Amino acid sequence: MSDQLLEGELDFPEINDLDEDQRLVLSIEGFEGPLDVLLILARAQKVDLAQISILELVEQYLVFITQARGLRLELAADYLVMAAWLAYLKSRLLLPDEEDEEGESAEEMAARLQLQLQRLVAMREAGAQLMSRNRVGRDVFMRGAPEGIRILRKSAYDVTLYELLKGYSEQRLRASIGHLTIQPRPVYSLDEALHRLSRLIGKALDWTVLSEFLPADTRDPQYRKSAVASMFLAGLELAREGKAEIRQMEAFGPLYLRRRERTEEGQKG
Amino acid sequence: MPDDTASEVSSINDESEHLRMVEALLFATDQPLSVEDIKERLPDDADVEAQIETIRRLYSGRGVNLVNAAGRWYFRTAPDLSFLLRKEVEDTRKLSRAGVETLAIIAYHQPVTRAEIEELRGVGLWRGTLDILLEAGWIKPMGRRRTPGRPVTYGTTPEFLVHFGLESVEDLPGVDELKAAGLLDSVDQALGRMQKEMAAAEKERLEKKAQLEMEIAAETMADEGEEE
Amino acid sequence: MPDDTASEVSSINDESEHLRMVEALLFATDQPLSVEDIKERLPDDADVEAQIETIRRLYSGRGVNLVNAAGRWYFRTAPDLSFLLRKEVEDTRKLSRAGVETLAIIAYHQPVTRAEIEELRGVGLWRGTLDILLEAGWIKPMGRRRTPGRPVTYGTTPEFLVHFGLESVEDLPGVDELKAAGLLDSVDQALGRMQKEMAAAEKERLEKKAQLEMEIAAETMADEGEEE
Repeated sequence: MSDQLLEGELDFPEINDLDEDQRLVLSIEGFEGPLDVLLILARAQKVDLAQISILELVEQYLVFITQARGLRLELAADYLVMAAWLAYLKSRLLLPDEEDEEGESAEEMAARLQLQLQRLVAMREAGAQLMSRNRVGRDVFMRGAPEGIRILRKSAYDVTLYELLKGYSEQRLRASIGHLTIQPRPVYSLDEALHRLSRLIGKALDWTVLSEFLPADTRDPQYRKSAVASMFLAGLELAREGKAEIRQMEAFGPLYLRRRERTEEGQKG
Repeated sequence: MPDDTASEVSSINDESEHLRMVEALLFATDQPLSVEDIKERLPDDADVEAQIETIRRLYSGRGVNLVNAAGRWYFRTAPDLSFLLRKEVEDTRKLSRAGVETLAIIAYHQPVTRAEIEELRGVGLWRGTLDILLEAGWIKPMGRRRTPGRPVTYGTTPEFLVHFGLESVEDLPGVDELKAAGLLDSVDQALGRMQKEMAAAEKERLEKKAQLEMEIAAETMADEGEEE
Repeated sequence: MPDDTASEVSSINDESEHLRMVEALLFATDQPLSVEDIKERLPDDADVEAQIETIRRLYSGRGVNLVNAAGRWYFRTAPDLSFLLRKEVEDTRKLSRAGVETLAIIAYHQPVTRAEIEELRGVGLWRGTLDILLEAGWIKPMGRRRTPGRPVTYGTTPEFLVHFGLESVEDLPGVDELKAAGLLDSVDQALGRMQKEMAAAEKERLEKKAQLEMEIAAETMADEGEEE
């Protein structure tokens, strides 16, 4: 049933002929959210919404989602949230009802979904009726050339509520941009770190923890962060140049550095 | 009153003069007028309500009709002539499906919050949707809901009524049926009602069952009595 | 023809239907129509000239008349009633952007002082802006702030609420709600607009400077001329 639906109503086979990019666009534009998909699926059952089989509907939706993902359609989070909720509802509907279950019963959950769908259908139909009324400026017309009397709005200025809200929004936005300032941060540069490390590593005889090489005054935590980062990069750089070795005993453990002997390297090479 | 003599009559008859004035005002205005708006312009002794009613009847079968929206009066062309006048101008503000649904929800459920609209549609509201309806002048903030966060509620404007040719939101198409069917209540309200009905039905079932058992017991006793 | 029966007549009589059409067309048009303009829209068998003449007579003693200018027809308020319209015709003007923004800030932040408005907007307030809003009747002085200099604070008036169709200023959507409604642009858009504005201001400044220099040059020349 769901296969037929996907092919019939949603024309997925045709979508398969399209480029991947175009498919993605279609997937989002075709539906107005998960309830919309459920309504299309419900219509395929060809019964009144009040008589619909919720279990069948749930299964159809889950199949739809699986197929959509199979086609690598980009699904918004709303659709997946609904899928998760429906999968839960399905399990509750299939399992025997436990008396002391907390929260809603499976029947209540199903009724909730049904009520939600009924409400959305009602509003869709109401919207369609509204839009098909004789509308001013399209079907019926006010006086084309009113001579104009201003007694409704005595104010000398013509401002709409929308303009007022828009004006406020715009100036709030400008203000938020105007107040953006970036504070200067204390930085220990990579050059400084390289210079210091190359000088010190010669004096250190054996494996030494990286923090030992940090500059003297690192009380400012921001500055310390920067110094650690630069010193680590300096260590990597020296290791790349073959001037140092790095060792770490465990993940997130302290880093040890020591000088690498050139002669050793030459012998190995 | 034959029209040919209207000008003669008007010059002697105050009422007819008042009628002309109301007619002129309603013809000239570019916005619907309230009875008060018209009264302000007319002599104190004028019965504005009666004149409006006369004009409404006078024009009821004509090419132009006098109609009411949100208590304000205005002339507009007769709806059955739309075939003659309809403008297929490119509707730059053609509403999307989401826009139509959102407008319907605001109209039928007002006052309604953004979160409630999203719940009814089962999907997040795209940012531009309310913006477009606000810009069209069809919706406006109505107040704040007394729930956490005090969210703003939205409702429709008099311009909305004029645009769709409605006297009031009570005249929205199908609103009575929707109300009667409980479709304008929230899902929670409807669920609560369903549970109450189910509980009542269950209670009735149990009572009937007890009644039946008592009857059976009585019959059995009677049978037993007969046997004795 | 008595008007009360117009609707009955129209349903059986083609001519009366044509009359309704011509009436609606003349009402809805925004410029005078020639007989040919109307003929184009009406069925071929319609006697447009006769209908126009009927309408002209029908409205001749009424509040609105059908008149002809340069061979084109249009409805116009009866000349003897034009005093009704003339009395309060007011040229509505658009409020400047600074005016709209200042009004919005007062509405959202009331009671608020002039200095606070300037701080919120990030630019100085032109003296006339508050005057215009005061004159429009939308704002009023509310009291004085208990700070040095005891500056006057401003707030909105009941007329403000009436004009914007609001029940209370509490109903105005907050910044988050405006953003959710799509009323706040992205920062990029706003930045782009700011840059444009700054460029325009810079251009204006340069033009003014050039103007000033020319004036000075002219004066200097004049002075020199005098000296000679």
